Amino acid sequence: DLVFPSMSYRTGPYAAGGIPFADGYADYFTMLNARDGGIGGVMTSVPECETAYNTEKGVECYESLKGGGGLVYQPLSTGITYQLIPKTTVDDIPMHTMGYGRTSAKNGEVFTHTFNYPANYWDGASGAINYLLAENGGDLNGKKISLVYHNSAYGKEPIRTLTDLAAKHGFEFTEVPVDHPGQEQKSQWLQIRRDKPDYVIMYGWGVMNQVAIQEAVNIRFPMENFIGVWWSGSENDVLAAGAGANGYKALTFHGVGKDFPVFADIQTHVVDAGKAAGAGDQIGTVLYNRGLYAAMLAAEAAKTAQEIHGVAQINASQMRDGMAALEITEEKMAALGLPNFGPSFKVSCDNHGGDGMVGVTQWDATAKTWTLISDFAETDKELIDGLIAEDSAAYAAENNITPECK
Amino acid sequence: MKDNAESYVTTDGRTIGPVVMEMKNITLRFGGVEAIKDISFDIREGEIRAIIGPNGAGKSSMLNVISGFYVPQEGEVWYKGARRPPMKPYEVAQQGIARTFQNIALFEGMSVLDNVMTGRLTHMKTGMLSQMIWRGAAEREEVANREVAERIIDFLEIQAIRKTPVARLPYGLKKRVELARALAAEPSILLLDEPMAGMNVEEKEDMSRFILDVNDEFGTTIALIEHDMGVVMDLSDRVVVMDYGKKIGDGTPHEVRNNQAVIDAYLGVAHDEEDAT
Amino acid sequence: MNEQLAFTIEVFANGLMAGVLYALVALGFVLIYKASGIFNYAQGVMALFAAMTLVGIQNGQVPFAHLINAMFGLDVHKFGWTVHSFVAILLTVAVMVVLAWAVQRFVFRHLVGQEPIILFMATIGLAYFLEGVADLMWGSELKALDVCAAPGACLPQGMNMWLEGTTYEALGYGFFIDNLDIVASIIAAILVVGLVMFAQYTKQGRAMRAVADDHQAALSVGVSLNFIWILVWSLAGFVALVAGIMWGAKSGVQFSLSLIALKALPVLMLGGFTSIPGAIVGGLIIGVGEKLFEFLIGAPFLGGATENWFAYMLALLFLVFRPQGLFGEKIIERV
Amino acid sequence: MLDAQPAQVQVENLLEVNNIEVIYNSVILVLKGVSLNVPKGGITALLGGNGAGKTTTLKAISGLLASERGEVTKGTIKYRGQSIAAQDPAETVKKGVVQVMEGRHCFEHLTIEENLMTGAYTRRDGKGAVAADLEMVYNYFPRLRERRKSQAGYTSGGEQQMCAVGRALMSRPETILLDEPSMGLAPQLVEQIFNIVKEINEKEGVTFLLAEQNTNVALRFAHYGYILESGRVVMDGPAKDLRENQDVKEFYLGMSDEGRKSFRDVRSYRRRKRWLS
Amino acid sequence: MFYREAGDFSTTYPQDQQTFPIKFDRYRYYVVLFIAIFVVPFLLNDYWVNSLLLPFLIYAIAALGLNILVGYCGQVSLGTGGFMAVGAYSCYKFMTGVDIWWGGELLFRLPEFNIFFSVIMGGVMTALVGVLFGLPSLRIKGFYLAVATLAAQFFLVWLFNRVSWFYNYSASGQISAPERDLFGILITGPSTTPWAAYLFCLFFTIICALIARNLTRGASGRKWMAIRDMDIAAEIIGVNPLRAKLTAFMVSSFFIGISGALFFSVYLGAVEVGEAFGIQKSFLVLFMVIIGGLGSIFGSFAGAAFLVLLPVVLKVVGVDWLGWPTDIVAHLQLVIVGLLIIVFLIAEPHGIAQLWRVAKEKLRLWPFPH
Ligand SMILES: Nc1ncnc2c1ncn2[C@@H]1O[C@H](COP(=O)(O)OP(=O)(O)OP(=O)(O)O)[C@@H](O)[C@H]1O
Ligand SMILES: Nc1ncnc2c1ncn2[C@@H]1O[C@H](COP(=O)(O)OP(=O)(O)OP(=O)(O)O)[C@@H](O)[C@H]1O
Ligand SMILES: [Mg+2]
Ligand SMILES: [Mg+2]
Repeated sequence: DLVFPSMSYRTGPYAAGGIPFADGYADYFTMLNARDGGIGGVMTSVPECETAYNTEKGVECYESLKGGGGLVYQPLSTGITYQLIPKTTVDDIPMHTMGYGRTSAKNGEVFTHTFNYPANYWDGASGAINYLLAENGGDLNGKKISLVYHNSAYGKEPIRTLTDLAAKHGFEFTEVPVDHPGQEQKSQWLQIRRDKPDYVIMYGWGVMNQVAIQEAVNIRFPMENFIGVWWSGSENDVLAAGAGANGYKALTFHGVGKDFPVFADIQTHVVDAGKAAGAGDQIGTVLYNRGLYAAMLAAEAAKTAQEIHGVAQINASQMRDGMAALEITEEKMAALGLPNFGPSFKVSCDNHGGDGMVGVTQWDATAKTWTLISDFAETDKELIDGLIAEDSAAYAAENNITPECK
Repeated sequence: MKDNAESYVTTDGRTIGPVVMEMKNITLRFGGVEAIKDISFDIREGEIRAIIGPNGAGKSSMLNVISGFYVPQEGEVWYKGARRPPMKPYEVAQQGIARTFQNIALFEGMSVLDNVMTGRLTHMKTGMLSQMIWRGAAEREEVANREVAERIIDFLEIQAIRKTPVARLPYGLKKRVELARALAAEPSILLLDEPMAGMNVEEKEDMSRFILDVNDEFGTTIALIEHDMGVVMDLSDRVVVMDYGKKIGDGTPHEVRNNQAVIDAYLGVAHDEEDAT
Repeated sequence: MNEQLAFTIEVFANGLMAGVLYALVALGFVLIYKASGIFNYAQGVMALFAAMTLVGIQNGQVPFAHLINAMFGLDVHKFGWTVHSFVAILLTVAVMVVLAWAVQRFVFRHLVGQEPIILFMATIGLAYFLEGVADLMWGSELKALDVCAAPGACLPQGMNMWLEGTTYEALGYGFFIDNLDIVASIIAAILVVGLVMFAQYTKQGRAMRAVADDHQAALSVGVSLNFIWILVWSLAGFVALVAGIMWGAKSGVQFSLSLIALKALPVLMLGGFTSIPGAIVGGLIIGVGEKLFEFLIGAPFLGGATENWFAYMLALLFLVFRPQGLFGEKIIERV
Repeated sequence: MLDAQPAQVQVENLLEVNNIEVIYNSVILVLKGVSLNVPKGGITALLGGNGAGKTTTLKAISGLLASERGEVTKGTIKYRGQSIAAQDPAETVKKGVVQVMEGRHCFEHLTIEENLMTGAYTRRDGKGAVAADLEMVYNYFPRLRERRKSQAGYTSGGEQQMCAVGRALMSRPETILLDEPSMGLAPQLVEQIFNIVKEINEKEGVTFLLAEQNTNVALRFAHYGYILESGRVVMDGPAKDLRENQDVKEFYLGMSDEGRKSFRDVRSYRRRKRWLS
Repeated sequence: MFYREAGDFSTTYPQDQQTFPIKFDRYRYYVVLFIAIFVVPFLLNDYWVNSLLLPFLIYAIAALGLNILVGYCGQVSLGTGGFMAVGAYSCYKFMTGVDIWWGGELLFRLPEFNIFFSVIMGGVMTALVGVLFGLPSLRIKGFYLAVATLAAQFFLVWLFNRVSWFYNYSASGQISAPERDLFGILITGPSTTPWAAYLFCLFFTIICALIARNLTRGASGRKWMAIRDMDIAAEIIGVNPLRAKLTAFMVSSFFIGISGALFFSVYLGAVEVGEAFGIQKSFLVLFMVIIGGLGSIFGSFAGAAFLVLLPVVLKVVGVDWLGWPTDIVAHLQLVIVGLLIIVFLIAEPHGIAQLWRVAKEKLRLWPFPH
């Protein structure tokens, strides 16, 4: 078997986000097994382990799944990622942190076993600014932009990028932290009501998203000017606020909705066969699609690895090579039944982050759907690469790593 | 009355020393309630001093004043010839004043032995560091104090329950353990608040014997609150009588018993026949 | 009107409103503490459980569907009907009463006379249990909560336009107050008045306080601990439901709802564990205090997100001067 | 003086305890087969030294044992012929049996008056009757009237004892189990409390089962007595007979042939004579 | 019959005072120690160490510490998570060299401490912070104090999150333990061998247990217990309440700090304060203490074992053996843990330790019940 462990969190404070992702991840592999007979003729399996988004449980999961010969880990939590970066390196197992985790892991010379393609937090920040630039005819001078963020390592990620971008584009940037869990955000939103920023960017997670959007509705902050990162852009986050949330925007690095051929396959091979993961009611939601996308990328990387090494039953080390040589093109996606589902990108041994293309989606509260309103667009590479080089160099120095392409 | 500074010998041959503790014009109020009203009396070294009075007269409050738990609004406490400055209760205890409580105040979560050992705490001085290491100073001190505690346990005949958690003990034994704990401190003044409540005659006899022996052997000064007139009259050298916070009598048991005010307020008439020997 | 002043007043007013919401949660704690000396760790989870049950009933969800499906290979999810909010609330209250009975019957009846910390621990066990049951019963995904008297007449949310309009005309600055908060305040006021009357003027109220003081003695005069506890836990369950609705309307119903308990603790501490009015006053002080601090000092000088600890620090400060909280019963220290 | 009541030969037994065994914490065996009968309208005394098992017996009857992690493992307890063993204490109170617990157990935070009012919790006979009884209790214990607005936690030991007894009276019970009612009370009050007991017993026909250490008074007021030692009944009989019994005299009444001895003269600790075990 | 103490007589007080006065217990204790030190290290793999043993040992230290405070001294604290964070961050700073700045200039930088002393310093700094937050305990009691300690919890977490000096200005706000060795054997970092990490933690656990035992059987322990059982009476018989409480806070925080330091450096290797040392941690350790048994050294171990092992066992049974979906198992796990806590409490309110004691009492009498 090709083992793709799923470190899911279907309980705890973030269960609402964890469930669809885990379902999507599992369903895709179930479909591959049923439709294609696995990958390259080898069946896949997806052992699941519940982390409850808790670091210690995550470590326990990693250790217990390790025995099963997992090919690639998706820790799904920044905390767990930090745990596993050194561990996976030593164990020679690759890890994929898609749109979360340690941003500077993009530097494959330092972080040999961690991949964060197709986009990372800093791409998110830059993508949002780029989008706003486009909206404002390329000029943000004198505008005010606030960042509402989860007061944790994750939420603080974009600050440095945004500060630099503010200097570059001449907008005024303010930070508004929200403490975990973020059930009560009156002060923060009164502050925003007073400051009257032109745009608000949000890096939130869990209940903080719902409350923030609700409070934004309450103070009548125009939803079109409110952009969340991809972890603040699922149905969960907007549904509670009802009609008021109409027009809210969120970044993304993959397609939304069910309008892709692959969903027909999932319907026939998975749902109708009664093999859907979880309750089976999440198909087509943003986070489900993200799980599916992660699974697709993992499967493609496995295929690449099979090609490189010429064996069907690859191991984790070979999987890493596959990931490092992964290339996603329009044609490939179309062939998979996912045309234009995500940006096309190419991973290399020194670039583990892909090309950092980011799109924007918008919420339609009446139809209760997200729609992609911009293409997957470039981010400010120059600036981000500088930051990444700096941060990864610090990590390398701290841990006596000589950056090299392995 | 003899002069304060003078010692004298009682009829049964015990020496009563000079005054060690003197309460001067103590007044204690709780909000509107005046629990003690301008009371003065003294305690001599080596004597057994009883405090009696009806319920709510302020006896326990007086003991609490002595042990520093209540701070009187007015009045002074003189100890060993000097005015005692305001003090925390534990400082009073460290001066050698130990006591028992009316509503048993044992440490319910600990064994009898441990309770008695807490009485020794004022004597234990090793630092935390050597306690951590245990071997050496701490152990030596522990053993030395344990010996004292065991002596007291023997003395009060509670060997059999040494390791029993006090919560399981019946009321009477708890009182005895409390006495043991107070004695373990080897105090110079021992304050007893109704030590014999809830005991039958036989047990009271035992208890009396203990009290007398402590007084005899160690020369411990004892202040005693008790409602059993037989005990009070037999044991005490002098008696203070309180009523509604006021002192209504002070003197030898014989004097007090024949004091009309005391009879009216406290003893009642019905009692005489029973107590008559 | 001076802008800074206007903002400050606005923050103040919103602090009061937030305080009321905290107080709603704190009330449940107070009830149980007052009646049994139990510090009910499970109060937050009860709010979650109540809210989940309410939504589940409203939407006609099949309880334990996921478990049933997994065990018997079925595929049931919904009954296919929806229940009117009002009926659903009544049914939920009934569920909470059953819960109260079960708690009493299977837990606290066996723990009469134990120390407070042990009872506290039992409520922790209860919290785990309830959380698990709630998830198994209704699933752990996010659910939107709407309480509507009639279609279109739901719990109001969002800025009160009338207030904004009038203040704008009168003062030149339109104040922001959330409609939901206004509703919550009215409900809280009704609850508090009712509960105070109950505790102060009925014999059950007196018995409740007696039980908190001494289980055994209460038993010995014939107070039925069982009855008192069922009564009080039911009341607390009801209060939890109200809190669950108010908070759930804002953030949707999911696990984090149980964490609102953490916002209630400083309120409880400041108002006094045993005082019903204390919960409200404490809530107001904490609400205003933390909001003003964040607004005036926290955000400008300390980098923000100070509310969580500041609420506790503020309460701590009060406690140093009044160890039993503002309205709590004086701790009796006697020998 | 009281045992002179006409021979109660054919009285109905209200409470029958038959051969009960009680175990605490499922390991400590405390009562080893205790049987007793409490006749309707009588005053029955339960005597015995510290730790004999009096409190345990009373708690077994009232059902309070469960909350102490104790358990009646053998035997039956019947009230009016119905088994009340292991019953919810509140039920037992409804049946008319109320216990006054040893060591007062007042509700500290409630005022004296509220304490008394909780006593009336189970009553259904209207506000007026309760108010009248409150007045009655205040008349029995004027001290309580003075302190009615104080929190019970802040009253003196004796005041709390009065409060506990008063509280039991407030429930208008048919049977009262009194555990050491005289503990910590001033002598006239002891007498008074027993007089009240007698009065209520005679006027209202309330039945009493009282555990007492003050054997002397108890046997004067009771009709029948049981003597308990280490968990067994070692002797029982009409109070008069017990008072005349040599052993009882010596061990429980503190009288030898020459009459009552001074506590000071007890020179050695006496080994208790045991009837059994 | 199975469990005998007949024939065991103490003839001296030290003998009577020792940790295991009964021979049977003493031998069993030696055997356990022997196995733990000389046998277990040879049988280890990553899974056992990282998922079970390290958390068990480290939580046991924290539980010991909290037990001193709650179980022995009666001061309920919910600040454990915050105090562990102090331990972890102090350890980190000392590991990487404490830098002192003044007015934007680096005044000096301490040399990097050896990992052993870094952990100790974690304990020491936490002890100081603990004393500071223990001060209100003189006036505030019971659950009020418990809630008040949450102030420490929230404040400390906020502080470590906010002040970047604590995490050496790293971009992510996480701290990660660099590789450090002791006598050339790696203790921290990903390449550490399981047995080295295990023995390192075991050493601290044993030392802490010994210290806890020595303190609690002597004068300090009695002072604490006296304060716990009745603080007023304790004061009147001569215990200085402030000192007793503060020493309890100090010792307790010292242990908790050590455990926090180990938790970060040896066990996880990288932590983020809010996640690793949040309020849940405070509750978790408190649960361990109460379930294990308040006022019992053995109880701290039992409680830690219970709460570390139980979820894993349930998971293994549910997911691996029965093959149920993970979320149902996770939910059932909550239900079962909750039920077990309640059942335990009803069976024996004083925790596993007391259950064990009663069991021994019964065994001693077996086969005759009384
Ligand atoms: N802390 C306090 N606050 C308020 N009132 C108090 C306090 N302590 C004692 N009192 C009151 O002071 C009076 C004297 O109480 P105290 O306990 O000294 O009486 P006592 O002489 O010991 O009586 P007893 O024989 O019943 O024990 C009582 O009326 C009591 O209610
Ligand atoms: N909760 C308990 N757990 C264990 N043993 C207990 C418990 N309560 C009482 N005992 C034991 O039961 C025996 C009888 O106690 P009980 O309290 O009934 O005595 P008593 O006759 O009322 O004594 P006293 O006159 O001193 O009140 C004692 O040996 C005591 O140690
Ligand atoms: Mg008194
Ligand atoms: Mg008794």
